Formats: sequence, structure tokens, C-alpha cells
Amino acid sequence: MYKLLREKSVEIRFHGRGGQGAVTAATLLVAAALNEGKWGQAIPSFGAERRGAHVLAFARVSEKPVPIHSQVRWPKIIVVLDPGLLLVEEERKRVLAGASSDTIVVANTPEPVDVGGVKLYYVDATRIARELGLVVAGWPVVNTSMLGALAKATGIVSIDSVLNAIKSYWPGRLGELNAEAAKRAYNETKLAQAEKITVTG
Amino acid sequence: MAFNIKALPKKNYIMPGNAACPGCPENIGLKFVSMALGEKATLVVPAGCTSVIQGLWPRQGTSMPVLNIVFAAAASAASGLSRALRIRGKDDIVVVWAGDGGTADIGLQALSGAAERGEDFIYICVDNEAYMNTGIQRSSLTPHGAWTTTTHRGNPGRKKPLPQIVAAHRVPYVATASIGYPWDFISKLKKAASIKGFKYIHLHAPCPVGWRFDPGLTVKIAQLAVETGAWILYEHENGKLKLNPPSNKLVDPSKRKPLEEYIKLQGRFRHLTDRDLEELKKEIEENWREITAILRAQGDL
Amino acid sequence: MALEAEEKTRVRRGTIVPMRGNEAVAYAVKLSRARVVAAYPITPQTIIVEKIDELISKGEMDAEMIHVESEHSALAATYGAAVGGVRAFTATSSHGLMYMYEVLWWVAGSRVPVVMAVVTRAIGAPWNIHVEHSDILSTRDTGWLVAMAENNQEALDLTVMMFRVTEDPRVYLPGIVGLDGFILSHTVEPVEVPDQELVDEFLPPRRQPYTIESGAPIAMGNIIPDEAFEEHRMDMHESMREARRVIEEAGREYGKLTGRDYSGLVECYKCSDADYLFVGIGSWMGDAKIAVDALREKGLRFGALRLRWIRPFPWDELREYGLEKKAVIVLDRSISFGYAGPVFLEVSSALEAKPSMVGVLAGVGGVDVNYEDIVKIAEHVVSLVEEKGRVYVPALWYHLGEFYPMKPGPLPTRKTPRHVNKLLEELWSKKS
Amino acid sequence: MRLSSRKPRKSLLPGDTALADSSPSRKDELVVEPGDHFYPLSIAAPGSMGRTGSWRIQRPVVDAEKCIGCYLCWLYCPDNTIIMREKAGPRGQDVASIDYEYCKGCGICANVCPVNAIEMVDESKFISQS
Repeated sequence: MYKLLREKSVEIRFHGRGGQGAVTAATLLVAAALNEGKWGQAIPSFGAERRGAHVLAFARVSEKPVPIHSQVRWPKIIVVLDPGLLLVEEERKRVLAGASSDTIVVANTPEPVDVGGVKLYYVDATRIARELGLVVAGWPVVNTSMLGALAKATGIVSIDSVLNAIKSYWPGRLGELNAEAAKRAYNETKLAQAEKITVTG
Repeated sequence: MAFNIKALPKKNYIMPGNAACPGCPENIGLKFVSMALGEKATLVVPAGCTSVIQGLWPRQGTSMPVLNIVFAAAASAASGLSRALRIRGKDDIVVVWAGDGGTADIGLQALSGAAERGEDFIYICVDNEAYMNTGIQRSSLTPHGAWTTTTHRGNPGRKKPLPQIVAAHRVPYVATASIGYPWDFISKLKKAASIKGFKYIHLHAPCPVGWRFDPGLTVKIAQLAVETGAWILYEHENGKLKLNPPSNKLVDPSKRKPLEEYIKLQGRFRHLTDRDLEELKKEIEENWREITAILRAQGDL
Repeated sequence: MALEAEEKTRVRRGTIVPMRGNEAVAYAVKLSRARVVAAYPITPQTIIVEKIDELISKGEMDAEMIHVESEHSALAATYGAAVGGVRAFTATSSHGLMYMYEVLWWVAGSRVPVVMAVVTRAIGAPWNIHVEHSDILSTRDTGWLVAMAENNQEALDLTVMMFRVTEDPRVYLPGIVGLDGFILSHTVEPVEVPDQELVDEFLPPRRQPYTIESGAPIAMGNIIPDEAFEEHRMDMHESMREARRVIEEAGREYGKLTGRDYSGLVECYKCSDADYLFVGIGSWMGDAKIAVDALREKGLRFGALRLRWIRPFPWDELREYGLEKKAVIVLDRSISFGYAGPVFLEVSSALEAKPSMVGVLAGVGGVDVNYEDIVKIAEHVVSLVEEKGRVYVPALWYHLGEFYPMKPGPLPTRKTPRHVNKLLEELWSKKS
Repeated sequence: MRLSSRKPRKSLLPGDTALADSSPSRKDELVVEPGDHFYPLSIAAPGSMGRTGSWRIQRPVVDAEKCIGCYLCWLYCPDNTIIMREKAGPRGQDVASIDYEYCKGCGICANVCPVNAIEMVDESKFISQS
């Protein structure tokens, strides 16, 4: 099982702000994985969940069930729902904690940003959310867009599975809108060019 | 209402030879509960005198089913029991039989919760005005000035107005009663049983051991409490207050027997100072003022 | 072979649903057709109550919810309903469980089946809502059966099973299903939800020894002579021991129906041929399994023995797997202050302290412990045993990657911050 | 990074209506089966505290001549130890009699009797007589 964990499983960490739906994103990822006959697990934020605060969620996707419930310390994928989390040094450190050379960061940001030499995929999910009117209480909800980006960047689940998961989670128009967001993000997600990145210690 | 003693059921609802002290008012009260409700009564009894009165396993001293329960949980256990029996299509009348401690003190939270939820049972507080089961310690229903083993110089506080507190929950039925007035108590029980929802009856029950009087005087002292106006018989039905006989004739203080007649028979008031007696009278007068004010507002006075 | 094939065909797959551990419990309660649920919300149990109310409101579950005003009342109302003859359920955590503690005893002593979920959480002060096992282990002596889930699937399965076991006339004791706060209660993972028909087949109509209702003038719980009281306790003890057979039967049958066998009071992961054994309860034993594999890759033959049941206590299994080991490492997520972890104390007595035994305290108050941590713990103990021979260490703290023996030596605990101390001193000097 | 995928499986999310149980619930069956245990249950029976007649200091003695069969003593007796014997009085009236096996001698009967037909007599008298 240790081998399974190392070779056939992917550990993912979501970083967002309270209210952005990081926990829901992790949950939808599990549904998408399940849709493909895989096993998945979503662990919610630990700590006081307050609107605007830096919130973490963890997920695992694996070919077979893994009997593990601890937090993700060495993520292979880091999903960043809020661009601001990569701009403030202290928060950026938390986002990149435990990342290694083969880690992928999938971030909501209009322009590539410095992620310490880690491979970065990016998409302007905030714009997509606004365009589609996915705004709750003044906050653009970017979680479904980021799932589309995650599918494009990593392929751990297919975009179709993501869309299915979204539509069964929110039956009706809300599901359609969120699915559209995921699809747009999937199409717009880009790999940052290596030369644009300034690698810091 | 005409009251025919001989028409009461002859069945022995209280088993002779149970563990009640001689002259126990709780036995008398329990007897009236079963006479009024017959085979349909199912008791829930928290810790208190009645836990002991039932006597020793494998016998029990009442002819009713009894669920004994921890001190603070009578109203909540009765909530669950009455729900289950209703779900199973039973028409039992679930009755909580709790003392003043189990009602006004440790059990008040559960009582309030059940009243607010409108649970379908009758809650009877059998009020002997102190923790008698543990040896006469004060409760929040001990009257002002009364001696107990924890108020050697007389109770400095005053009796918590519990029927009013329960009535403030806007439950369909709240009544006071006395073991000295069986016809009143029995008719109130029958009325409560006919109403769906939360019903509360506060039963005044003079305790010879704790109040320090001759056990033969239990009934007489209960009646004196009412005749002097110290205990008022009334009922709140759907928010409307009504005085019951003989209290209805005692709105005029001159019709009441002097309080001293009630006090002097009880050792617990032996050391009552004049000031304490005045305080006690004031407390009783306030109760009457409150009731008459409501009656006036209702247009019944 | 024919029998095996026949058994296999009986297995009926349910619907796989990603859900939180608390939701798994709620669905189990619905599938078990509980008719009365009384509960008071407390983090991290809340979702169970919310979900059940949602299921009732949507008409998917035929039950009444009693919105009680406290946990004390929650268990009392659940108990009242159970005595009245219906399947009843409640759930709580931490302070809620502490508040209902006296009622636990009353329920068990009355021998009426009741099922409760305990979502484990630290007990204050100070406030901490995260996982710890002090709450559930405090129920150890109350006469309740106590089981502990490793994952959400087990939380569902054990809850359904608990109704059956507690309602078996050989048992007639109430039961607790434990699941780790947040780690299971709030974590989403795939759970196979069995069909209603399957659960109906597994779980017979409610059975109980008596009811309190009109027509039967019996009293439950009046005063009993001392000798009879002692005999009553002896009978409870016998029933608890008998429960293990009932659990084995029910677990086997559940396995035949669902493909998930719960006949064992323990779950054994590679413990037969192991030289060293982890023993513990709850979700982190999953991480311990990964640690076992990692250690075996390093040439250390480890195994993991998870106590699925705490009461009845899996004495025989522990002795079967544990007596001959070089060392047994007990992982405890709570401490009996000044001595050792409660699970260690239980395991140590069962093994008569024959193997080397080390009680490791970790993860208290939700501190994350993963498989790498458990590997570290194992390596530390192995080096200890290799260096000193047979060892017996009741309490060894593992805290943020370091080990702290309880004695001798200072612990890495923080002290009151200096500015707080200063303020206290000022206030105190003013007073005096 | 891509994981191999197996055959898709039917999956649902929490709250999905497909999980709803459409079958009508079973009848609320309840099987009361005592099993072989020690339950802390008691049955209604006289003498749950023994023969409480021995508690008496004074004994109520009914004067059948005076008794008017009003039932007040029967009504108030806390221990149900007053037995009304129908038409057994000298004037054909109902008459109170006392179950001395259990009567605790509290004296309520004597106090509530409107015609003073019950007298409380020291138990010692009866001891010396017997």
C-alpha cells in the first residue's frame, strides 16, 4: 500500500480564502474521480473557517483505496484559488510548503507569478466567474473553474468527469453555469513559460 | 362539581406496605393520580422521595408502570417515552411525578425544554418545599423563613413562582392543586389528560418529617395552607386564569383564616421572627395581587 | 466451493456515494429505521443531526426529531423513546458526552438497547474542537458497547451493526460507534450505501427486554438490595462478554450480504508474521498500515492491530497476536494524566507486559500524525529495544517529530507568555 | 500524473434523490423478548418495604357504632390500609376497618374523621394484652 500511495496516488492541497469554496472543490474532485472508477478523498479545512481567512483543503485521488486520513504535507498538486495568496510572502510560503521539484501548481491568476521554480499552470478564474455571474454575496466563486484548470493541467480526472460531478452536485441552472465555468477554464489554462519565472531560494 | 367519594375506583392503586413515611403526602397524591387516570397512567419519576417510596426490588409500591430516571432528566425522558408510545399508537397518559428539587432546581432546564416543545404529557411537581429525600435541605421552593438543615436561621430567599414560570411558556394547561383537596386535584388531572400537549400541575404536599408536624395532620395542614391563602388553587387554561374553590372565595383577605393558624402547627416556622412573618405575609399578598390583577384584566373581577 | 459461490452471489452491491463520515452515520440511522432521534448539536457532530433532520424533512426518513435543550436531555429522551419501544438514536462529542455521562450509566443499567455516535473531540479547557480520544474512552466503564471506526464506510456499517448487536437478547446493552472528529466526520470519501432491503434483511424488527407502558405495573430502577445490585452488575459483565459472539455472528452475516466482513473484534494488518506490532484505535491506524508497508520495505517486520471494539475488549485476539512479539507499540490519542494512555493500559494488562511495550502518546488535540510520523516512532522503539533489550515504557510523547519521556527531563511545553505573567503579578500585588 | 481508469461506476453525491427510500416503511414491529438476564424491574405488590404495621407507635381503632361510612378516612389514607366493609355496620352502614399488617399508624384517618369514630391508641396497650 505504501507503493500504491507513492506511485498510484496523487495528493492535492487546495488553498483558498474562506467563502471561495475550496472544500467544495475538493469534494467535487472526489466525485469526479469516483466517476472514473478511481478512489478519492477530500479533507476539509482545519482551523477556524472564517470568510476571507486562508483556508486549506486536502484531497487524494488514487487508483485504489488508500487507508490514510492524515493531512497532505507533500502535495503533488497545489491548487490556489485566490491570486493574493501568491503575492504575500507569508501566505505564499504556506502555499508552497512541502512542494518538490515534481509538484504542479494550478493557480487562479491573470498573469504568471513566481512560485519558486515549481511548474505553474494558470488561469484567470476570477474573470471567468464574473463573466458568468458566479458571484455570491459579492465574492466570485472560482472553485469550479479551478477544477477545470486542474483537469487540464494534471489530467488526474477528465474534464467530462468534472462536468458530471458539477452537474449532479447542483442540478439545474446553477450546475450548468458552473460546468460552463469549468469548461472555459479548462480551455484557457496555460503553462507558464519557464523563462518568465524568477526562481527564488 | 359534585364529588362522590363512593364513585371513586376501589382498586388499590397504592400498595400498602411501601416505603413512604407515615402520613406521607406523596402517597396521598399518587393515590389521587391513579384514581383520576386509572390504567392509562405511566409514571416517569426522577430522583426524590418517590424513588424510595416505591420500596425495595423486586416489588414496587404503586400499581402504575414507573420509569425511574436520573434527577435532571424527568421531562426529557418523558418526552421520548410519550413520543414512542404515540408512534406505536398507544394512548397512555405519561405523567412526570417529580419533587420540588427535580422540578424547580436540577430539572428546570429539561422541564422548560419539554414545555417549549409542547411535548404531550402531564408534569406534576409534588412540592414539599425542600429536599426531603436527602434530609430536609432547602430548595428554591422553600418558603421564606422556613427552617431546613441548610437554613438553620430560616430561609433567606423566597419561593420561586414556578407555576407562573411554566405558564409563561404558553403551554395549554397549568394548574395548582393540593393533596388536601382531592376533588379539585382529580378533576384537574382529568382535564389535563383530555388536553394534547404540555400540562403542568403544581401539587402542594405538606411533609410531616420536613415541616416538623404530627403525621396525622398532613391533610389538615394542606387544607390550612389553602384556607389561609398561603397556597392558592387556580388553573391557567389556554392563557386564561381561573381561581378554584375554595381559593375563589379568598380574594377578600378578610375571608382567609389567619396565617398564624397554618404556621403555628409547623416546627419549621417555630423560630420565625416577627419580621420574617411579615415578609412571608408580604410574599403571599404579592401572589394574590398578581392573580387579582390578571383576573381584573380578564374582566373576571 | 459450491457454498462459497452461493455465498458470493448473495453479496449485493450498494450505491457508492462520496460522503462525509457524519453523513455516513446519518444514512445508517435512516437505513436502520430509527423512529426517534434526539440530539443537541456540538462540533464536530453537528452534521449528523442536520443530515437526519434533512432526511426527515424531505420525507426520506420516517422518524421524529426531538429538538432537546441539552445533551443530558438528548440521551434521556432517546432512552425514553427506546424504553417506549422504538429504535432510537443520538449523537454527540466531547463536552456533550461529558454532560450526558450519568445518563450513560442509567441507560446501560436498565438494559434497554440504544445506539449513539460519538464523534471524538478534545475536552477543554482550553477550547479545542479537534480529534482526541479522551471523550470516547471515558465511556469504557459505563456498560455500553464501544466500537471505533477507521473510515467512513466503517462508520456506516458499524452503526447498522450496532443496532443489531445491542438488540440481541444475549446482549441487551446500549452501544456507541466512535468516529474521529473532522478526520472522518468532515472528510469526504466513497461510501457504499447498502440498499434498504439488504439492511431490512440484516436487521430484524426491534427487540428489547421490556417496555414501560400502561397495563404492566412494573417499575424500572427502584431501589434494589446491595447483593442484588452486585448480581445485576455481574450479569451485565456476562452479557458484555457474550456480546463478542454476537458481534462475530452479525459481522459475518453482514459480510455475506455486503462483501464487507466485520466478524473480527480487531482488524489485523500483517500482524501474524510480524516481529513488532502497532496497536491502536481509530482513523490513524490506516496511516499505521502504510507505515507497516514502509517499514517492511526497510526490512523491519511490522504489523498493525486495530481494536475495532473497545468493549467488549478483544482480549483473546490481542493475546493471540501480541504475546509473542518482540515489542508492541500502543498508539494513544489521549492520556490518563500522570500515568499512560488508556489504550496502553488496557493492552498492557491483556499482554501481561510480556513483550516489550511502549505507549506512545501523540496526535492529542488534533495534531496531525501521518505514516511518516508512525515510521519514525517505530524506528525509535526498535532502536530502544535493540539497545536495551526488553523495555516497558508506559508513556512516551511523540510531539512534532521529537520524543519526550515523561520522566526524567523537561517537556517542551510552552509556559505562560511573560507579558501575561507580568500582568498577573501586577494584579496580584495590588490585591495584597 | 494520469491515473489509469477503470470502468465507470454509478456514483451519486450526498442529497441525491436517488438515495431516497421510496418503499413504505415497515410496520412498527416490536418484539418484546426478555432473554435471560437480570433486569432491575419490580412488580406492583403490597409490602415492598415489608410488613410496615410494625412501624406503628399508635394504632387507629375504629368504633363501628360511631362510623358513618363516609369514606373520608379511606380517601386520605396514604397507605391504602383502610378497607371499607360494605353494609357491615350495626346500622347497615359501610364501615371502615384497618389492615394492621401494613398500617403505619400516621393518624390521618383519625384526624379526617368527621365523627371522631377513630381513636389512636398506644401500641404498648396491645402488647401487654397479648
